[in-house]
Amino acid sequence: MMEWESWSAFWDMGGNAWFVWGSYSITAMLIVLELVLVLRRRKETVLRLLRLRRAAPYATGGQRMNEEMF
Amino acid sequence: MNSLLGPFLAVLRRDLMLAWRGRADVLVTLAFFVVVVCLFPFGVGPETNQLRAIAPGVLWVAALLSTLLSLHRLFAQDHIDGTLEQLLLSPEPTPLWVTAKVMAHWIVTGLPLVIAAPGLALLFDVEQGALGVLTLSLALGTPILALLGAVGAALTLGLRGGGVLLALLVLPLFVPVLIFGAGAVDAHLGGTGADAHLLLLAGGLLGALALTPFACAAALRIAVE
Amino acid sequence: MLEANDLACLKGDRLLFRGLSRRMASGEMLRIAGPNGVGKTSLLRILCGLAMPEYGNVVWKGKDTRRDREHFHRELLYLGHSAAQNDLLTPLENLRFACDASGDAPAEADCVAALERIGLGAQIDLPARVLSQGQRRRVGLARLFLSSSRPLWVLDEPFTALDVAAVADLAATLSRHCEAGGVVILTTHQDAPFDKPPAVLDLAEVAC
Amino acid sequence: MTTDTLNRAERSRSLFRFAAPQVFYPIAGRLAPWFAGIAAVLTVVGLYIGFFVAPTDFQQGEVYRVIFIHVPAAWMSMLIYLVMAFWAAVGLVMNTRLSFMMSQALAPTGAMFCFVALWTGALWGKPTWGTYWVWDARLTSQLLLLFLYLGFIALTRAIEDSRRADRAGAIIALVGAINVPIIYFSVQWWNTLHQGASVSLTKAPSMATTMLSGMLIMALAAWAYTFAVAFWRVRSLILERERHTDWVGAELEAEAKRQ
Repeated sequence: MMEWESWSAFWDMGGNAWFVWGSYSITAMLIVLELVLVLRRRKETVLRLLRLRRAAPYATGGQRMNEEMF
Repeated sequence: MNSLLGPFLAVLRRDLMLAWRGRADVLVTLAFFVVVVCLFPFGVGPETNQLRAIAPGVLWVAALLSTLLSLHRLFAQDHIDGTLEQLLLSPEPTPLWVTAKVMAHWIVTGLPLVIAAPGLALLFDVEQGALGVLTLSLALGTPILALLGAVGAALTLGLRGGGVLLALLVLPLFVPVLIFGAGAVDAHLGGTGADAHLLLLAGGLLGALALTPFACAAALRIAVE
Repeated sequence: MLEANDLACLKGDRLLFRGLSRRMASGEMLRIAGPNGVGKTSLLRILCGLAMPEYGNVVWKGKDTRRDREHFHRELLYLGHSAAQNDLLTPLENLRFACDASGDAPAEADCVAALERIGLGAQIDLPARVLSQGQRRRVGLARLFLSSSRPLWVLDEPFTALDVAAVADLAATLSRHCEAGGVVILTTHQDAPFDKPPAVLDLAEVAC
Repeated sequence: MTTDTLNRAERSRSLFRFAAPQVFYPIAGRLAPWFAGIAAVLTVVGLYIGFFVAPTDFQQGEVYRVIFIHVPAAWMSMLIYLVMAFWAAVGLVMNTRLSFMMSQALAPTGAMFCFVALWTGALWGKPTWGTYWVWDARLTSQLLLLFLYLGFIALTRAIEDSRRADRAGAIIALVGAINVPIIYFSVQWWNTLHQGASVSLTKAPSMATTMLSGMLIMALAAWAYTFAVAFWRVRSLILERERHTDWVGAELEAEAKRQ
């Protein structure tokens, strides 16, 4: 703690707490949100494609996928 | 040369003829422009000085919105009835007839706005000397809007909710035109002279004429695929 | 003259066909057959250069059509599903525009003659919106009489909505075009009265 | 060029087109966690320097500490748009599907950084200039950049056919990239003419070296974060786009066993 006299001074940011922590908290929230969305999207994609595959197994080399599945 | 000009003129002539036969559609754009312009005094109050100050901006924003309103019609009908496919199969360069289509579109939707603008400006008590600058800025600027908008119209061709999407795509691109167009009148009234603005608009028009037909042609090929 | 090399077509999620190769010589007529949704129209559009194949290429007179688009399209006439007729124009205006825009620029009298020959002499000055579906299609087909200098004709269901006499006349025109050294590729559901039945490419056999 | 060599060239290009996503998929999967880790470490170091080492600014007081996210976010938002346009151009020229996927994987992160830059800028502006927003050239172009991002994302999502979406998105990305400097220049011109905003943002306060190093470390963290997120996102895109291939089938089965 070289710069700050106490934790409360740190959280107060010289009276600018709303501006500083408002910036940081929104940024942190957006980053967490983006990470959650990205990882969840991956999980969903894998599950959905697996379900599609199981519904219509492919013969080796077969590349057909029917529209009726959607 | 003649073979190049042939398809260009054919498209231009046909689109103008179609616009003439469907006059009502065209008048709607003009009516929209007039109505939007006339709404502003009700919003900001009848104070003459204030109206005079906002007049260039109001006319320009209204012209921009009217252009936007009519853009989706640029290729839609040809896309539906198959004419677009035939045009894309024409051996002539695609950017050429795209330019013809945009030009016809501007003559039909942009030019009436340019002509109506000075009259509407008088409702805002704009000084007579500035009317010429206003008209000239619109005459140079609205073709740029049509050219840029054509790219957006080609990209959103046949999409659900294409109209809103089109607005989102092209409005940021319209901002520089708006700045220089409305700025020209302000500069003239402010005494600095509008030459620089008008020259930049003219340069922008040449640049748009040189580049956007190619982007538009590529977008149309993608859209019919 | 026309070579399709190892074409593959992916539509949305479905691989319609792949490994489709075919060479066509001058004077040949080819009928693309197969049930609905097998990719007949997609194949025609790929051959014309309107759509890009997922794989493979189309070669016209030894040149890749995508590298030499203008030359290829100067020699191609494609009539698709939609008739390319604007409702507000008359058949004559529509026909003239179609020819002018594609760089043919025939004389007005030839256009009138072509329309009369296809049986639209009486409707020449009516706006297209009052025409029947068959009549609209016929305006498009009138271009065949004005485009005999284009060797490659690609026709999507040209016989639809035509009466018996018109079908016979069209079949004769197509045969004549082939005899003159042209190439015709078409799809059709009905048996057209060709003197010499065309070669058949059944897409159902190539389909994945 | 004879037909034969032409065909061979065409074919090898097409093969490359098919193979690239398959090769890149596992590489992206292996690299992404590393980048995420690097980003986390750099963020911790950067924030430590930013909050506990860097001194109080003698003009602005403590509020300047927003700079450690504001400036990196603004840089990234512009850089990502350029990279996005670059991949779009590569995709259009070389016809490589992976390039299009890359540009689409980058867009949401770019938009996120753009929004962060605007938000933190507004919160920084209030105590410094007394207002959340001024129509300054930088702020205004940043706002328009956000619109460009949103337009790109909306367009690529609105088109169902992935090939058309790729190409249409690429065109709008390129048109936007050409327009970004024009927009910036015109907004600046407009701003200097109007003289409405009395504050000047162009004067950068002289910065202590610790401030600068904190900011640079945060910028590196943003880079690493962008790599990680874009790689994760592009993996989902690849699976989605290549679902009709056999290797994706094998990959999915392996994934199912792991769970």
